[in-house]
Amino acid sequence: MTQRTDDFEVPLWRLGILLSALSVAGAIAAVQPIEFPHNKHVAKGLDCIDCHITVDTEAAAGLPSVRKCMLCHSKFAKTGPGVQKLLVYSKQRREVPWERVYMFEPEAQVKFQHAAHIWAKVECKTCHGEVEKMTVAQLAVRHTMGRCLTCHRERHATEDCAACHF
Amino acid sequence: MDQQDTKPHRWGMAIDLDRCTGCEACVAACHAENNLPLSTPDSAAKGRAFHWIRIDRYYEGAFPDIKVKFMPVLCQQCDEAPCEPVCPVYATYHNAEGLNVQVYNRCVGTRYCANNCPYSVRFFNWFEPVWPEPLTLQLNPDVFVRPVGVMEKCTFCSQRIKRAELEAKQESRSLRDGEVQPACVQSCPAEAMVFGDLNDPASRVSRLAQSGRATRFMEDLGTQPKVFYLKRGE
Amino acid sequence: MATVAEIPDPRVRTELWRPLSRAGSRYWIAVTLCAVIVAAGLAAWGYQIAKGLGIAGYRRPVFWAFYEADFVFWIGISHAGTLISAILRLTHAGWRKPVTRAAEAITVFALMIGAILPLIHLGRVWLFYWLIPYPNTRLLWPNFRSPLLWDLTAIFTYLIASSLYLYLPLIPDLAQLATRSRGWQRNLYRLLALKWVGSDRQWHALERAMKLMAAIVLAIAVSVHTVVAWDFAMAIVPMWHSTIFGPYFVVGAIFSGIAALVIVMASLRRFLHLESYLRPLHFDNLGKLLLLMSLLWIYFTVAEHLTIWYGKQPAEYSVFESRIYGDFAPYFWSMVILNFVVPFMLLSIRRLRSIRTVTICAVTVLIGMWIERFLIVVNALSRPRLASAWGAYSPTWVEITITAASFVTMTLLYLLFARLFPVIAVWEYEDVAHG
Amino acid sequence: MERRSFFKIIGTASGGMLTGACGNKARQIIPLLVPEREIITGAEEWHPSVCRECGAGCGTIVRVMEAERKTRQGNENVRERIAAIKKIEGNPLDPVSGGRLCARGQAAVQALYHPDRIRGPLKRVGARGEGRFEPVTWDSALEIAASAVKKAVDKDPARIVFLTRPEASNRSAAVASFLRALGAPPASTTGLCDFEIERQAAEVVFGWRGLPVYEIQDADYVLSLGADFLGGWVSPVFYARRFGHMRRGRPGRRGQLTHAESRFSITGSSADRWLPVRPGGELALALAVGYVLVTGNLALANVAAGLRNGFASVDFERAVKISGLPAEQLRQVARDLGRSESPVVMAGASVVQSNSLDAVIAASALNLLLGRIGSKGGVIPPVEASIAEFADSRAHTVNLLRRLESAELVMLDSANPVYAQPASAKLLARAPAIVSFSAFIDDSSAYADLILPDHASLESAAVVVPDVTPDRALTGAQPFVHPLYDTRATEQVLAELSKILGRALKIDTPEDAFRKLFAGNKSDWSDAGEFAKYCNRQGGWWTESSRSAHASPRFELPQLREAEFQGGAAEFPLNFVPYPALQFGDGSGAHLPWLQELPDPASSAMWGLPVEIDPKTASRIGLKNGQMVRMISPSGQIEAPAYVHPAAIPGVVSMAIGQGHTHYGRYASEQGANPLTIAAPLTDPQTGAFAFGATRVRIEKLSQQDRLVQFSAVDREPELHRR
Repeated sequence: MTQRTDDFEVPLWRLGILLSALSVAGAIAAVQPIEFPHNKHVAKGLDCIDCHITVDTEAAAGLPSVRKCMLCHSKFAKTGPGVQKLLVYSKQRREVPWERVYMFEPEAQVKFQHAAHIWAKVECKTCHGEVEKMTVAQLAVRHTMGRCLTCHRERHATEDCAACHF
Repeated sequence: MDQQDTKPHRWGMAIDLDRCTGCEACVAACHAENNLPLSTPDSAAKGRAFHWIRIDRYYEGAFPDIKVKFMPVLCQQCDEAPCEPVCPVYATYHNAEGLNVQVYNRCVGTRYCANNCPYSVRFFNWFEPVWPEPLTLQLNPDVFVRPVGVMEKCTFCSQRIKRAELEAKQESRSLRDGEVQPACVQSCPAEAMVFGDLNDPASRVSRLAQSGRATRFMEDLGTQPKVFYLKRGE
Repeated sequence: MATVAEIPDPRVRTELWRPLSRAGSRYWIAVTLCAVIVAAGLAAWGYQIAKGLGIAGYRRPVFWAFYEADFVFWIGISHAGTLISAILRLTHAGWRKPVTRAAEAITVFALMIGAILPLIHLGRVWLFYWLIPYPNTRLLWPNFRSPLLWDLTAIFTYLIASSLYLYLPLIPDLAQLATRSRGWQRNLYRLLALKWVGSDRQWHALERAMKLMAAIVLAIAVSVHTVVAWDFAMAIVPMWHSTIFGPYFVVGAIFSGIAALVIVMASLRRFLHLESYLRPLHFDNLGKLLLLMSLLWIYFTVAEHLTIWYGKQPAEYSVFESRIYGDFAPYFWSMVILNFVVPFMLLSIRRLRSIRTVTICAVTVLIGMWIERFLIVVNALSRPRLASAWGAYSPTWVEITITAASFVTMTLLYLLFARLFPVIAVWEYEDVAHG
Repeated sequence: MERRSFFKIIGTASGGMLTGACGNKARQIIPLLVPEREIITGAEEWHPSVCRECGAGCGTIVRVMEAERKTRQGNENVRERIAAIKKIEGNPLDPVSGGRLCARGQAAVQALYHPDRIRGPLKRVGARGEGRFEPVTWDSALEIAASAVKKAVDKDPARIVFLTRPEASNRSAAVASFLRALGAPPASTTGLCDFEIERQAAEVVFGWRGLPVYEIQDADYVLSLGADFLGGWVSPVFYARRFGHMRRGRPGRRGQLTHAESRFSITGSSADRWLPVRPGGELALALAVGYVLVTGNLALANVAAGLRNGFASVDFERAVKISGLPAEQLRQVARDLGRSESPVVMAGASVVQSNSLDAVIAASALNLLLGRIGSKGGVIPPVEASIAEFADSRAHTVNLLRRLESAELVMLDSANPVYAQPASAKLLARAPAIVSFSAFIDDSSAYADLILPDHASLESAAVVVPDVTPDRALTGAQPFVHPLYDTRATEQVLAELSKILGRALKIDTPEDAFRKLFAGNKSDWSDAGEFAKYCNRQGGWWTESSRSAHASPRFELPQLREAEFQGGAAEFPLNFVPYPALQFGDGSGAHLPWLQELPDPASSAMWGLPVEIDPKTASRIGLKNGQMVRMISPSGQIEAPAYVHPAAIPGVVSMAIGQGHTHYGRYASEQGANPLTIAAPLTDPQTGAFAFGATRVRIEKLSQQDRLVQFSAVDREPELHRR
């Protein structure tokens, strides 16, 4: 009925994995190679889908490549410290090694389909929080199976395990 | 909302034994599609090789009047699957499309389902699977690599079904007959295997399942398999 | 009744409490040795968890083997106790007094070992809690249709009931012990004695509780092993799918339980010098029981195999064939010799029935019953319905170590138990003496 | 018909996509690689390619998706996102594969990502055959190679031996022009799975160049004589598709198959009747059947008199005796052939005997007796090659040992003579110079002085003319993944070599080939560039062609004779039949783990192949499955585990070819035994083909029980087992 955000069971071994994953990723707000300000880009009128272009067509939302960033940044806003870093990547013809913020634990074996959720009119913020107010994306919503299932139940979406685990 | 979803699919397969030559193309196709762990001479000798589909061979008679019976055996996706009730954690269950699903991440590894499968099509991950680099580059990202301690088996290539269903949904249409093909069916040179929706009376597989040659494997056990074998003719 | 009344009251106390106050170096050597082997078993298990079940000898199609055989064996042994003591208690068999607690302790320890083996057999033991029904974030429940869940429920119920059943008759003794001991032991006994003062009300309540528990435990014990049998009989594996398995397993369980009891009693008699309590009469009576169970066992065995042989259904017959004159024949026939031929020869002739022969029979029966469990599990699985999947199994050092450790765990637990608590209920003698 | 309509669907879909009109259709065939294109996580692309595991030239499509590659650059572990090949399937547009593919073709992806691929040019440091090499740069490698070539050319260009794969392709064209420029003789093949006998016979009997095409999909009765066409003969996918159609593709009409072979191959298993002919008895069988056809008035009336008389004068009794089959059975087969509405005789030599050429000629001639040339369900001539240059450049089988004996320079391109004819190892060891282009250190490359590694076939552009095809065809592949290692396409290396040697060499790309094709085929395409693009996009060019169905028999029917065998029957009582394995072909597939773990159809053996022995012989020697035996022939001996094959012919032991590589990556090296080691060094005098079936052996039981790993060991069902 209501969204449940608390977890009653946090088995110790998983806590361990979580903690070590966090320590590797460097705390909840991942330390990104470039402090990408989501809020600035959204304020300029960009939509999520403008950069995460495959979100409505593919499983993965997609991260923009350096080439894509440079489409704009070779014309506008060429000076900021972040953009300077971007220029270095662009010159080296390397991609930015972004840290993942949202992911399912590998052992959860979830095949998440962004596209299917966009078609079902699930808003980005339902699962990612209010990214438009963030600079660097932060883990605002914890993705547990209970959370997925609660939403699926509310919307009468499939509850077949094979929908996500195969 | 989803008009085409009012009647769920019921996936089934027909295998024409009169066409099957035993060439094992399906076996290789399955390995390529489903990230089956590689065996080694040692692990194979210990009976730990994986083949979600295999060609059973039985010799009948004696030389020179000898025949061999080749029979591709894969998970029969039974409607009354003996593996399902015995799983204590619902890691294997029946879904709305009639698939006998194995949820790898839910499996705790009691292996009861494997004992109870009369077709012996279930395989257990005795070890964490390894691929020497760079063979990992071949792994299909649509299919999970099963970790140590879980059961696995043929899924009717549910990742392909899923892909096709999403594609159809995106184009707002229903699936066409023959649009979904598991890797084994796709590869079969003699076209011995046909896959499709048993709920659609016009599908090729439905028509073959109705044909006089169709039998099901160990039907007497009441497992209600969804793989139909078409007998060899004279 | 006459047998126990002869022992004067003060002697009973001294003799039965003696093991609690003294422990020689031999005792500690034995404890250390046992602890080392148990630790080796735990290490093997740890290695198995780290590497995967593959380091054991399991293979397709023998998905169950040693651990499951061990499991059934230990659950069987657990029937020693409770069942025997409950039957004897309910039937007021007087000679039971020196036997009951020894038997009840076997039950609890065997169950503890038996309950761990399914965990060892799991592919992913760290997720074992998924078998327990509790509300969780995944919004998932276990599958109550699975015999494994019935099994889990039955074993836990049995463990709780039999622990209570062991504990209740201990209370008067604990209260007595608390007055006699010092230090941490005194505190322990006092804590466990639950303020027992021996008032009439307390005695009355205890007696009622024990009677009730005896009845409950009897029912649970029968059902537990029936449920364990269903782990197999509910599957459609040839030679598992049999209606006879429930009673067959119960009979086998009692059979091996009595054998285990005989061995424990013989050891206690020897090492704790309880010759005047555990007397030839007890062994003679248990020997008769063993003989009866042996006859029952062979009846069930013949009944099971005869129908298979006569019916000649191919799938079942191929298992039968390998068992009677195929790869598994050596196991089968040694099982028949150990479980039937030897006990029948030694126990049916009164002249041959002695403490020694009864103990020998108990040992052969234990080995024979383990082989029976092994055969039921491995033989049937190695010959699945489809001949193309037939396979063989041989254990590795991992299963062997863990199996050995399970036996040693029993010894270790008994050693510790006998050191802490009187293995014969002292108050029951006093009861007789003043009543 | 079905294929044509599919063709249209895909054609328009991919055409639309090019103009950007198409949306995001996941499963689409995308043309060329844009070198620096975006890789979309989770999205799949399908590109057309061509399978080069055997000469059949099946058109394929390969699935390309994102993958993460881990490499070390300097001291750093680097992960990069690359496009990787995930799966190979048949190209539904291709007339040969028709969208289907055999196990070997599907496993080819493992050759690309094999952990033991050669990662750059190598120079030998160990002894010949030892397999120890050190890396060199391409520049110095090319220099060394060029000087070796120059030395050989200066001495005697005729003594340059270039061994290549059996295919007609841009590769064969490049090799041919390279050799022509040097004045060296044409390249040749090692000849195990080259079907030279069948080619020669087609030329003799019908006057055709290339392999005949059997229209079994329209036949009612097929007699296959020595052609294991479902196992690996000529074009297994092509014929398996046709077989399926013959069986159940025509409602109410089910074609019959009778298969004659001296072992129970999967073709024999699928046949309605298997004729267990004695090894070398195929000629006798063909002549005896022909005799019955002619004398029983079952043959056509207007057959050339010479041929008719030839068959009529066959000593039937003797032929029956040599074939080892009951006379009545042969008569029955002839009657079935004669009475069938559309019979056809498939003539082949999966296992080459010393009289195989005669046998294939005689068997092909049966089609003349039945009047099945060019008719529906009969045998039709090979299509005129789409690019004659490619077809002409196809390497042929020669007497390998004789060529190697005087070799000044040996060049190896996907050829493994040491494995195919182990006797050649001695000759290679003393060859003045050996240059290999192999992607793996195999048995023969271990002898090479220099290895200039080729790309994996999926990394290089290629155009192939299929061996057997119903239509004119040219199948092409583009590289849509970057080469993983510092390798170079052999065509390119040959061009560079000739440049160093001062001889210009033009190498055709697929695009060039398709442009050339356009010049000869002005169809509805306006310009050559568009046409080439179109061909590249769909994976090739196929068109129906008219063929002259007439045959010009100018031959004499071979005389009845027994095959020649090495070894006296008293000392070596058993016939030995090594055969190309379904999974390994001539042994070249053995390095791929998927093929190693593919259960053998006969014995279910994995990771090793057994000697197949009939139950009677086995019980006489006291053999059980897995018992090690020593097989001794006049040429040598090998040890292998036994498999008691319920359908083996008494007195005939057989063994699949594929194991026993000295070097071939981790999965094949030092695994099992190579049956060719003990094969008699007999050849067919006319073609030079290695008669690897012409051996007699004896078997000794060894004391040890070695590992015969079978996926399913029991080969009888329990009901039968019991009685």
